[in-house]
Amino acid sequence: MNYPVWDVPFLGGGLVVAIIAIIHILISHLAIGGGAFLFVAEFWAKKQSNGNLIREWLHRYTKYFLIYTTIFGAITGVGIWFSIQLANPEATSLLIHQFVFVWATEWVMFLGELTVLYLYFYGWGKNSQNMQILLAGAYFVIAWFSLFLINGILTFMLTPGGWSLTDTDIAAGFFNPGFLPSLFIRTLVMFILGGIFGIIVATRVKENGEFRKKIIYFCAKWVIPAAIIIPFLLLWFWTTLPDNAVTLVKGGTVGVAGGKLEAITRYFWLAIISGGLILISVIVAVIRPQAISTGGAIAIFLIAQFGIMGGEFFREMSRKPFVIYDTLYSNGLWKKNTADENYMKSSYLEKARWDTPVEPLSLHHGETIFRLQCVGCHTRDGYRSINTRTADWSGEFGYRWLSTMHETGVMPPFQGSDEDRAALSAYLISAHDKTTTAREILDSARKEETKDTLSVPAVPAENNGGAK
Amino acid sequence: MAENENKSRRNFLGILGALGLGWIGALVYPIFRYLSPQKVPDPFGEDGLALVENINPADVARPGMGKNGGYGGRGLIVFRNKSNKLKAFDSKCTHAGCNVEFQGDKIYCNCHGGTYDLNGKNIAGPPPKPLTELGVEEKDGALYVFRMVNDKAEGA
Amino acid sequence: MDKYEIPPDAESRLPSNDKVTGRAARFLLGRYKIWPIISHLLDKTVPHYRHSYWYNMGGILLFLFSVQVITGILLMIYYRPAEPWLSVQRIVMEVPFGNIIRSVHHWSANLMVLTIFLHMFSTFFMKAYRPPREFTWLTGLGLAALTLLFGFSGYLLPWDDLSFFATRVGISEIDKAPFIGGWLGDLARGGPDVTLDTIGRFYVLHVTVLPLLILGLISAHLLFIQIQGMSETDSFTALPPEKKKYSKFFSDYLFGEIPVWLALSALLIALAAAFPRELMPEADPFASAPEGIKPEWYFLSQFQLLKLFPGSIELLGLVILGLVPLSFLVLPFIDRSIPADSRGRVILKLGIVAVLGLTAFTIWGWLS
Amino acid sequence: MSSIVITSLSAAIGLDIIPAPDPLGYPVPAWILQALSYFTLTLHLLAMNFTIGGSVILLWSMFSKKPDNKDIGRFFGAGLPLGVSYIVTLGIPPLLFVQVLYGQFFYSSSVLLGSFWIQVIPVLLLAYTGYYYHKFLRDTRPRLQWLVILASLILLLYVGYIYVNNLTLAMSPEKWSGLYKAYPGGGTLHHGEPTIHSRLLLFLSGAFAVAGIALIWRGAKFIKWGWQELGRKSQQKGFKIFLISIPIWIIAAIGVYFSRPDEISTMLSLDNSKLLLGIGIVSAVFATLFAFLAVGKRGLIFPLISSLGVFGAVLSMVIFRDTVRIKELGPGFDLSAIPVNYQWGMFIIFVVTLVVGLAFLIFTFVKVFPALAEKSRERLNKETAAV
Repeated sequence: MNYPVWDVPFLGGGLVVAIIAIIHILISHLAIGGGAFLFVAEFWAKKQSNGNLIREWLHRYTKYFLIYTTIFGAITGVGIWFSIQLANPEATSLLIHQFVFVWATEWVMFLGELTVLYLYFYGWGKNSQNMQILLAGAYFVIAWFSLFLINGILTFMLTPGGWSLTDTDIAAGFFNPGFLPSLFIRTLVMFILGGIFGIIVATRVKENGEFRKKIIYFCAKWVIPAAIIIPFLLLWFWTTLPDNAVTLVKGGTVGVAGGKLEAITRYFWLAIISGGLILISVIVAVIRPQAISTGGAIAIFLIAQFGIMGGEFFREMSRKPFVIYDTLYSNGLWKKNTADENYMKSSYLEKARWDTPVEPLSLHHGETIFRLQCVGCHTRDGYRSINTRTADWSGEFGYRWLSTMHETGVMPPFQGSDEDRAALSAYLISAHDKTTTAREILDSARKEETKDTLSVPAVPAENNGGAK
Repeated sequence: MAENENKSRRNFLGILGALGLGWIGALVYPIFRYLSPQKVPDPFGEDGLALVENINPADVARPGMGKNGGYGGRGLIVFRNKSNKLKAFDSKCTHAGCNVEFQGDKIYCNCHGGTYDLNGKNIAGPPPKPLTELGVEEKDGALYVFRMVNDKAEGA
Repeated sequence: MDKYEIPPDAESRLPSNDKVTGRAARFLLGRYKIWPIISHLLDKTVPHYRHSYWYNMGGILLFLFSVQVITGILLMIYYRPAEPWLSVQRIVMEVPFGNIIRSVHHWSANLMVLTIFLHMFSTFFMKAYRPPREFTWLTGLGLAALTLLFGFSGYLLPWDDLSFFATRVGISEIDKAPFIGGWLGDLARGGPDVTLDTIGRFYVLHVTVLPLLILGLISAHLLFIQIQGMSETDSFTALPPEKKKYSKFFSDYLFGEIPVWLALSALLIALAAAFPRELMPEADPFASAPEGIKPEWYFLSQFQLLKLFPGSIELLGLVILGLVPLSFLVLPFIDRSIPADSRGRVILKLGIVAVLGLTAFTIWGWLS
Repeated sequence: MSSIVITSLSAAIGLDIIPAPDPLGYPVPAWILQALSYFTLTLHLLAMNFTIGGSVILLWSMFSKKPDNKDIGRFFGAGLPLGVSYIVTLGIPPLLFVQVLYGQFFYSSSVLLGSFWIQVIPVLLLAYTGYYYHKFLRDTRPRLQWLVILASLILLLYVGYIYVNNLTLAMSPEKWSGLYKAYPGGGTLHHGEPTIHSRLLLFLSGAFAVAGIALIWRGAKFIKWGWQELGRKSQQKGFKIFLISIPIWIIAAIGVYFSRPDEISTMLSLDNSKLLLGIGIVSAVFATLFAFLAVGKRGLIFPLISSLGVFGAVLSMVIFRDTVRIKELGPGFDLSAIPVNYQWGMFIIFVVTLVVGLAFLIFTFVKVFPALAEKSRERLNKETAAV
């Protein structure tokens, strides 16, 4: 509430970030893996009899690679940054202030990556072979360190480890529990992508059965071992996950629309299965090198894209209900404030800076709360639609549910007075019930509370689905 | 030489194929979970009692009266023996799982002629084990059964 | 063994006798005289050129269909026509992974319809319907129709208010057909209104009648194709023989398709994960229809077209709607000449118009 | 009830909607962050100037019949994609440091223009693709290339326009609540800001200067290879192009002055503004002078000094801008008021990486440059033979 809210209809800010991010992650990993690939391939070509053929293929590889990564990689990378500052300025600000020089260092890597890649590509044919090998190697090392750096920040958001608002020790935050497993996994993913990209380019080389076979074997060696090792690293990563996330993946809670199968579980499976599909399709490519068309190779690349989509969504959702784990909730609430009962219960709009004046318990009141606390993740009728999730809600159920939603493990605590809660509930159900007013909800709820001294009963998670 | 390479490659591929299958296990696992049955709820509530269906106290008012009924989705028989004591057994025959029948002096299974005495002990025919006995009590106009403690067949 | 002779030309192509596969093959071929069929299939080739990608559509459809069969069977395990909504809700809420299996079924169905359109129009524009392939084309049309019926009948089964009212609207269009319309409508509904009886009919249609029919048609369709081989575009036929490239159907072409299928399955799971099929509140025949109620996207164009003919002239709209499939039916008997003559080229242009119209109407219907 | 009172109050005052600065504060003293942002922003602007100026010249060359104009066009056509990629890369650090220094202002204005701010990404993608399209398909698909370049140029200018909008809005908190009420979806630009266009022009004024100097460097290289004529021609053209930027700069300055006289006066009222202005003008003069002297000479020293001159001019402009920004944000805002939680360790790591990285890049560049030069020389040989 410190900042204004970026309200994207239908998609929602979060999905905008996600869409840009999954494209970027694919390309950026490819950008690094491709470097290693070029480095090794240069050596390989040096040893081979038909080295020139191979090097011609490598040149082609580099050309596509350069265009693809420098255009889309660089700009989608900036795109993530742009979109997160819109979707969640508060968290972005914290990350930037904590890690500004990590990012600055990463930027040095970008600069190096870019320049070295240009020297490698434009020096083609004139540079000595050793110079090319040196450049390719340097490119890989530099690029990999950019991963090393950003990986620290990414994992920090999920597992801040020893870091806390009171003890902002950058090293503790950077080398957090999730750092190593995720670093290794990403490195292997890079190799896989480099190999697949190689297969795509291999299908473009002029018809030459033996040669293409040779290249595809070479590329497969980049994919298959990595694809086999990753599951084991995943187990390691699993141990660093917060308990809440583990419960979620195992289907511990019932989402209102999603069923027992939380989105996070679905994405987890997407990642796992895509890994398997990649492995199989590459094995097919090995068995029948001449059968793989460019379309088929691109199909494999798409599988990788879906796998990355699954993996990254899974990682993002493991953070629920936080943006920065155990620190900042997805609705802009700082965890340190949750202990303070009357901070949580006091009127929300008094604390908000950016809202327009509202008439209490009006629909506008509810909408304002919705914009400030919900649109970070939800849309009204699009992605993570509120309308479908509340389709069978009654105003009172909403009123009670909001006060206990954090027990589902996926939602942050609601902050605000009973009036705010009633107003929001009235707004949430307004899609299918335009008659119930916040006032009525509040009054009947108050009656309830006076009737049974048990006050608001905590709705057990299992009942959220059907309850009326 | 080349053949050797070929062979080793084939073995390599074999191993990979196996691992690929392992991966695909991930694809099959959801289906397996989907098909595997959910846990059957315990018929006895937290107070240890289960309501007896289709039998009301009047049906077993006098000695020698008995009837087949159900509790928590399973079948049972309730009857009043000579010594005017209410007895209840899970009606699942221990031989082939048919529902047994109370025949006044004995409990009889029509499928294969398994016979039990009124204490549920298997006295003739194929049944290997006695019937599972249940505790039974009458509470405000309805019959309830509960698990017999020190009952071997418990949980069967 | 020896008294079961196998054809000499088979000898040369079978794996050697010291291999298990070789022995098994000889064992079978000695007894069942199917070598001609097998050799025919082994020799089958697929032209390899710019438009070859369109040939994948059929394979994709087969793949999606098998996904439908598997997920469909799985859903039937928990679905109960007597209490449709409750059972579907159980699948979505309680049964492990039921949610994702249902969503995959949903998305695969939509992709299937989409691919059918692509397949049909690619066939159309490559003029593959011309003699001698009339019946391949006709069976194809039949398959398309069945697929749409699958979609329509399956849409009602969850019995949530969206599907309920959509089906009501859909069948009410049948009522408007001349003479037998009312009778047909009642037949489809099993009464004057959509009730659980309708579920009974649609369910049987969806899981028994249509599958039997479609299996028959698919086998016919495939048989025809295997016998005649892939059709080639005029541009390809015109090429000098040394320019023509072919790839073996067994098994290069098939292997080439595998990655595509795998990518599709990844896509299906991704869609199911990101956009699971929501279950709306249970259908309530007395409640007002919910907002934004629309037929599935593949019926939008037809409904939009009917909207153009309100009230008394509605019949005209139905007639026009009927003409479209009719013209597709007679197509191979009108446009016969290879390479395409002037008439063929006109029909090609008409086809483009048809595609544009279809898309335009669909978008229009989606926006309105 | 109280909620109304408070909120309407905040709406009325309008200024206490400025978000609280980030609790973590600055990792190093503000002046270091400022210095870094000045330096990198200047480089970013130079790259931008090169690309914009280059695109204009490329367009012009496409319509001119003269072969050596065509040749100049080729030079820029090949260079522009690199130009864009360095615009993007060098654009990162200034944005980073601005977010650390003025986060609460910058984020707010970004969200207010959200739907435009995010457009920067797709627009950049298109522009970038356009330049690569030209670079690699110039010869195989010559048709409509001019349109591609024109489109890319316009798109780049649009990005610049959005930037100016955002950065000016970040400095006018008094307008925020109004805009937020009017466009809660972030679908607005910084309306009613008179200086936007002249500001944009001011930033672009360097375009021809940089493009011109690039040609002068190129000419020096030719002369080194003994292609006197070609080199001289290229350098003369470069100098002519350089001169174009002067009137543009004047127009832009006048534009700014007449749109916001008050701002200019505040600028001049600042203590060290005279100094900055002086430095700026002097370096500009130096740049022009040495650009002129460089014509016809093979030495690299003249073009070097001239380039440094341009750098100095832009740098002083950048610093000027920032001092004014702080002045305008005050009294509500004061850099020294923000706490500093020192991160010297990380900072030193950064500095070391930067130094080592730059050293390595220079080393490899020097190593590879002959090869590159050789390549372009062969290419030119071929073409001149063709001509």
